[in-house]
Amino acid sequence: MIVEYATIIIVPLLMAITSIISYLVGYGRLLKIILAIVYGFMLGWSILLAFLSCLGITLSAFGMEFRIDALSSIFILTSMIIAISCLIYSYHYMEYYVSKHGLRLKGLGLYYSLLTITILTVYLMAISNNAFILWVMVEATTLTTAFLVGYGGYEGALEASWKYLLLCVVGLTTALYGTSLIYSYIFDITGNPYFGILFTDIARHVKIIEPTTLTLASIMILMGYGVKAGLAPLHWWLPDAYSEAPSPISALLSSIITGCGAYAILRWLIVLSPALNWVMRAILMVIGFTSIFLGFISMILQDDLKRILAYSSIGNMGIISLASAYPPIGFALAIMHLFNHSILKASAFLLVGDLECRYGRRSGLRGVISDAPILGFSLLVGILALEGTPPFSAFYSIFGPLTAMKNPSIMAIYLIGVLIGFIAITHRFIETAWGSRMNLPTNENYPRSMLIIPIILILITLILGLYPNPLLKMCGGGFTG
Amino acid sequence: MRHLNNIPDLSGFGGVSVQVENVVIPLASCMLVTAFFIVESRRLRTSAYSYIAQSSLLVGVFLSIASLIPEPHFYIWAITAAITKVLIVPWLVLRTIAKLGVEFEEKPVIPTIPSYIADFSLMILGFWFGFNLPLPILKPGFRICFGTSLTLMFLGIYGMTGKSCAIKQTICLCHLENGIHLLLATLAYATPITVEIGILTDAVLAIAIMLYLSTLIKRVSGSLSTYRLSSLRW
Amino acid sequence: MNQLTLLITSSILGGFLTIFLPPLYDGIHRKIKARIHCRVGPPVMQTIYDLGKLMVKDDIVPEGASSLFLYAPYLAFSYLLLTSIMVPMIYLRSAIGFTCDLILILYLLSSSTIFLALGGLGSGNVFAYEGARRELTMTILTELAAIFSLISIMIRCGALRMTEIYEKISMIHPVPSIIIASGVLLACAYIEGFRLPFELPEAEPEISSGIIIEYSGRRLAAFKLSVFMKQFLLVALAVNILEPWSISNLILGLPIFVLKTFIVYLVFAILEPLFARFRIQEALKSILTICGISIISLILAGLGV
Amino acid sequence: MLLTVFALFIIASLLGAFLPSIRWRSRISCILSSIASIILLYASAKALLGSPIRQTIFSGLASIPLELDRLSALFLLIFSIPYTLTSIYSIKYIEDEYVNAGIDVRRHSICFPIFLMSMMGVILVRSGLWLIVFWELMSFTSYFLITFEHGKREVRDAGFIYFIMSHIAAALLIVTVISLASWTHPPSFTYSSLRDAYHRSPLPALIGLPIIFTIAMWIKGGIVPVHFWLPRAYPAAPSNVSALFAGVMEKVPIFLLTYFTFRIFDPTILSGLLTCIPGIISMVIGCLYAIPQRDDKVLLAYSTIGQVGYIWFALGAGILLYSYSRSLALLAIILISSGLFHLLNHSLFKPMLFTITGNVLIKTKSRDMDVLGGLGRAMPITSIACLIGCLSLIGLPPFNGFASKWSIYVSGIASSTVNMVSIPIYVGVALAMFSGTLTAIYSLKFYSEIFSGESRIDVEAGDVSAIILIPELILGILCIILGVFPGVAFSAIFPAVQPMIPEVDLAELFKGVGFLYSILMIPTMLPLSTMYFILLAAIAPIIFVIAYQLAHPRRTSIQPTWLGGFRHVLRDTKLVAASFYSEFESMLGSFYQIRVRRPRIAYPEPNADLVLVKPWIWIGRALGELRRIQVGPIQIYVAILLILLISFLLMGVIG
Repeated sequence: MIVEYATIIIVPLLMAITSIISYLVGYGRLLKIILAIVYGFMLGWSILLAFLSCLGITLSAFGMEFRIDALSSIFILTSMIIAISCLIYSYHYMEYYVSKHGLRLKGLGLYYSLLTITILTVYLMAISNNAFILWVMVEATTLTTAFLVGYGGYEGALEASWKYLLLCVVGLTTALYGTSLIYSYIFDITGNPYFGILFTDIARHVKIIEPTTLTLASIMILMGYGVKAGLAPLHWWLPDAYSEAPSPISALLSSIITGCGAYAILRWLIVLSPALNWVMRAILMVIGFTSIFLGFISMILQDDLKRILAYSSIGNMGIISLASAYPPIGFALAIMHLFNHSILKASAFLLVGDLECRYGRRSGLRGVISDAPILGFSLLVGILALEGTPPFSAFYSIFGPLTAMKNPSIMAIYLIGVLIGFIAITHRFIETAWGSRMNLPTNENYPRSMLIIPIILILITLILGLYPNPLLKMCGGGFTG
Repeated sequence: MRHLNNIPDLSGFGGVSVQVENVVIPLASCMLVTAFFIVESRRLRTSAYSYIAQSSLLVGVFLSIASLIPEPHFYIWAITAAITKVLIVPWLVLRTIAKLGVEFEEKPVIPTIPSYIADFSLMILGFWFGFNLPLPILKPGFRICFGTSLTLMFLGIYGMTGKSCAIKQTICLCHLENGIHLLLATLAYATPITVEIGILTDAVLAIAIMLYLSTLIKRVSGSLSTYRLSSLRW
Repeated sequence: MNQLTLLITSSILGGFLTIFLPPLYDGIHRKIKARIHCRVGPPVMQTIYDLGKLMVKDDIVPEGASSLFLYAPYLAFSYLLLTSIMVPMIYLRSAIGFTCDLILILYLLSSSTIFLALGGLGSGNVFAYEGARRELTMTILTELAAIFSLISIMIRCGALRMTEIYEKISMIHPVPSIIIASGVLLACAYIEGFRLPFELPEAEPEISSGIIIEYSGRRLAAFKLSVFMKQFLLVALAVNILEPWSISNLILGLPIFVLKTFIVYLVFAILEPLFARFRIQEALKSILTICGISIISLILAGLGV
Repeated sequence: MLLTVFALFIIASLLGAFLPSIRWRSRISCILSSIASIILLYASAKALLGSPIRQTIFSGLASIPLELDRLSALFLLIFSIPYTLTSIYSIKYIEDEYVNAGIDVRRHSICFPIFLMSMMGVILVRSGLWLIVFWELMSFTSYFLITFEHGKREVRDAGFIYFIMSHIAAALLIVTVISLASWTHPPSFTYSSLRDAYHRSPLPALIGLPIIFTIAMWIKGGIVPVHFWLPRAYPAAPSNVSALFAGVMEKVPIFLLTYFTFRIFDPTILSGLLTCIPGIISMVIGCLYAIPQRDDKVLLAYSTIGQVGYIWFALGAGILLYSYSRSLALLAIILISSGLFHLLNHSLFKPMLFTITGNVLIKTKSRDMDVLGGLGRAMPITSIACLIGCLSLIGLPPFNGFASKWSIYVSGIASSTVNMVSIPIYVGVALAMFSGTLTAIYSLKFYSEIFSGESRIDVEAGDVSAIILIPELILGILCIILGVFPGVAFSAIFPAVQPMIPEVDLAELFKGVGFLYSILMIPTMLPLSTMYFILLAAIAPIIFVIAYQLAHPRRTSIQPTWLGGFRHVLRDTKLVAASFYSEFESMLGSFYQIRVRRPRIAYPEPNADLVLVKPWIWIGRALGELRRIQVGPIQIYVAILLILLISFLLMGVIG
């Protein structure tokens, strides 16, 4: 009981207060310490939640308004890992960023405030059992991060931010349409206005919804949250926003903000899966394949490292979508891929941020490994891990869907797509990592923490790859709970 | 547990649809007219004023529904909508327009006459969808509301497509939000108030951030045109 | 005379024949050639005299020579001598003939070529280098033809042992594929003797003696003898395949074998003056033709003809 | 004991990573690796003679089942020889070639032991999941080792192509394993359950999976249609690594192929053909393309393709015969054993030749055979080692190459009279002999262009260090020993192959035949007699000594080389390597000719390879232009959303 109310009241409250404090206190040493403590507490809390869900305990409060099952807890865990990494990474990176773009150092208080609010909204979204609140929170993450994307204030950043905001807001509208359709149908049939709100209730009544309506509604939901998740052909905002945001924000966007969209889609699919017909599966597969091919092919001639990673995100979201076309094992794999991809993509973005910090640019680089061996090496390993090479945990989730497919032609297409992605991304990063030293002025003045954090993230996946039992267990619980 | 104890008695709601229809159809048609002005007016202020008018009409729809059915929280909807959509959002928009000192919108992407044609065809399309979508739950009266909301939504998105001015696009977004509210009133009128408030807050926040971004765009690139923002390449 | 003594005698006899007959045949060859050219020509024993003369000469070793240069002629000689013990010439069986020795014989013959080429390559002389290169290019193609023909014989007979092959051939002869194959073997033997039109590795007119340019004294003797021996061994293989009946008889074996080889060398001697020298490309083309013929025999053997 | 080996390799890698002294970092890593390899040698020899070892590390889904059965023991025994000797060689080679030049070798000292460990792991594991893990580990570490000199453009390109190809191979392997695993109940990755799953799987999988698997093995094994990474990657790697690639990594897919074909899939005529025919093709193509090369390592790389082709051919022929009729089991076992014997021999002489190119690199910093020459005078011991290697490669009696090639030819010809399935075998033997002559051509070129003739660069006298030479000489001695006593090898290979072909009862044959006796003579019913080789090895030297003694109480005088009238040695008169056999090239036509991009190109590429690689680059370029869809203004993308929304609604209305 205490845990439940702490999870639902104290933790968000703490974050809200932290957000306000960081805006009021202003940027300084004190703020850094406060934030680190709060985020550390959050991480610890999320580990506790994950542990509880591993034990099979589902928390709920306020008449099931808030509910933490395995899917929620794994998403919270992911987002908290990313959050604390981004926070600590930001300490130095944002100072560099601010000085690069000529902004006020003091204004960073706003940055941390918004960062905290973003994490708060993500947290609320994950614990929410209410379909409408879910939508509200997804929209809220868009709003806060849109501001963070444009934090640099230069033309490219503003363009990216505008595109992001406009497309996401417009797209999410359709998700609300879909949600309302399902709600009104259940309401109309049962006469009870509360049966169509909570996911647990919807799951109970989903069978009574008339198939055409359900398909229409689920397509609209998929389309709405698909924009947020960056599924092709709704991904247009994604490369711009990722590449123009400050690196910690790119990491955040790529992992948990797109993750929000994927989470919402998964949440809905899990609820709707008993009633879904082949149309939805076909659409998921088509969208999945489109994303995989479009995202991965776009990487081929790309020179900007962050944009490559952005396109890679599109492809990986496609993998999630494709996996979720094969319930129930596909859902587990999709959740697992959401976790793996978030962690690894975040680490890749942070490493690229290191490069940017070091060389002042993020394209046309080469010979990093002879200049900064650890950085170059971890960059390479991170990319390989991201592309699903064992023994990193992404291997299970990238090649896992093959077990579910059982159709040779689909398997072949999928493999071709994954291979294209592998070739494209490794080619660019190999070009970056290997080679002789460049004659660029390097900025050696960045702390070890900026390097250690991404390495820790990679190590997490390595450990989970070598000993995948806990991850498999949690994700396996995700689709049943 | 709160929900389960307070199930309102809505059993007669289907029966009052004819009355609702009588009230809602004029209001909805008026909303369409304002929608046209919002999207097509070259003067930003005109758009903003049309938006106020449309929001007022929306509040009217809420109020009429609230008065016709025993549903108390529709009054709260109406009040919150009135506060945010009639007061706060227009105020923000108008203030930004005044601050930036722009009178007319940037040159639109789609020229005037094709734009008008697009508007009307989208209206027809919206209503066609409203009446033809295979949604067995919709009563005839609500089909008009549904069609209107779809039309508002289409026009809002169309406005963002066809216009290049950042503020105009923001106003179109507000317009889109109106469409959403009409939809919620049509389909999900029984949802708890928290949902409604959340959605409204989001809308206001979105608009505030967009307006702030548009001032930044104006400051950085010298114009409000988002069509010309293309520094990012593949 | 028990079986073992017989075998050892016949093998040792074969070795002696391999060492002494080819120089003699070479003398005869020169004599006949001279006759055709309307010259008197050297005495029949001239080649043996030449070799003997070389045996008593001093050795001259070039400065840049590697150890291979020193040992290669002897290595080639010893490999060929070993082969000569294995190849049944005058009696059906040989002293160290085991199962499937045909491939071994083939490889030993090739090995001698390789050693000779290595000797030329190791002499440190660019001309010898060029000569060795030409020799390799040519002899290896030639050996290809020989390999194909031997495989076709093996496949047609369904046996891998020389003894068994001869026995089998004497039962089924005449067979087109085997006749073609042995013809190819004879052609190969002709080419391996570096007679006109294939006297390219030596390339005397072009680059002053080519592969043997730096050799002198006993090494030159060993070198020349190795070339003769190799040719002789190929001829011996071929004639016994063409006419396998006499070989099972010990008394008739020796004279008939000498007669057979003599006829072949006679034909070679008559053929040579008819040709003009080939350039390397033409030579290679004609060897390729021979390879083609050997492939035909291979196909025929595969079809069981 | 296996765990000790694993642990030692990991410790070697860690010490290689973290020791403070740069010099000792690589030394310790290599020394520990060689110690581990020696233990491995001991363990595998013990397992081969005694009982198999079974172990499991970890538990649950991630458990690593290890098994050292006879076949694994044989392969590990074969591997551990190049492992040990290459590790010893690396101690000094890395120091002379890189450390002394001030290059950081940490990446080498980390990856080298792990690379060794991963290959060992692939042989040992009995779980599909860990097979993939070790396989990928092998790809990674080998990739990092290939790109050791990543400052060079061509090295990076080679590494990239290698990486892509090995990843494709890995993907195919993953497909095989995962498809099999998806049919297991309960979910399990162990080989035994994969086997059951295979036998329960539907017909398309029954046919398709072996094909997919074999293609994966082709790629890693450098078999011809997918070989193009190999002639790029081998030369790019440091010589000790190339030696391991040729000596060990090429053999890993052969092990897997053998194991999977007999233990998980069933040997079928199809799988036999899939192994045999590519083997024949790569035998010919590899040997053909080795001839015109001028980079010595590229030459050896193509030669590797050719020699591996022999192994595949013999293996495939064995599978073919066995699957055609169980009554041909004896012939099959001899063919397979001959193939494995050639594998063993190739694992001896090819590492030796690659390490010799390393010696040459240390001495001259050059791999270009146009430039090299006359090194026999400066490096006498190396040149002897190289000669032994080349003669073994050619298969000159009594070197080991002969023994194995001979047994392949003999068993191939013996089987070619059987029936229709033996047509590929019959063709294969003929082409194998043809390739044998080609092998002679390029080996002689390799030796003579480097060690004889004239040098175009100045080399100071004095051979390389003894630590480098001793492993090479040991390999050379092993080559001769195995050539003279092939029975030793066969007495190790037969028991390893026999469990896969249970129809042949070797116990019966080996009854009363002790190990020492089998050195001299293996069962007479097999058409291979060790006696033969012993006699050969004995008689030829005796004759040689007699001939030499006859000739050499005589006075020998040393005089300058005749230079055709030139006063000094003209270096330009050296025959360039690329045109060593120009006549062949002109005969074989343009497909065979080497495209020379720049006058001093380091990696000549045959046109045939370019044909395989170029289209993919073009396709990639064309696809890459898809990025242009991202360029438009915001309005377009909003419009796309609108259109999508409307079309979804239309779908809803229509149905």
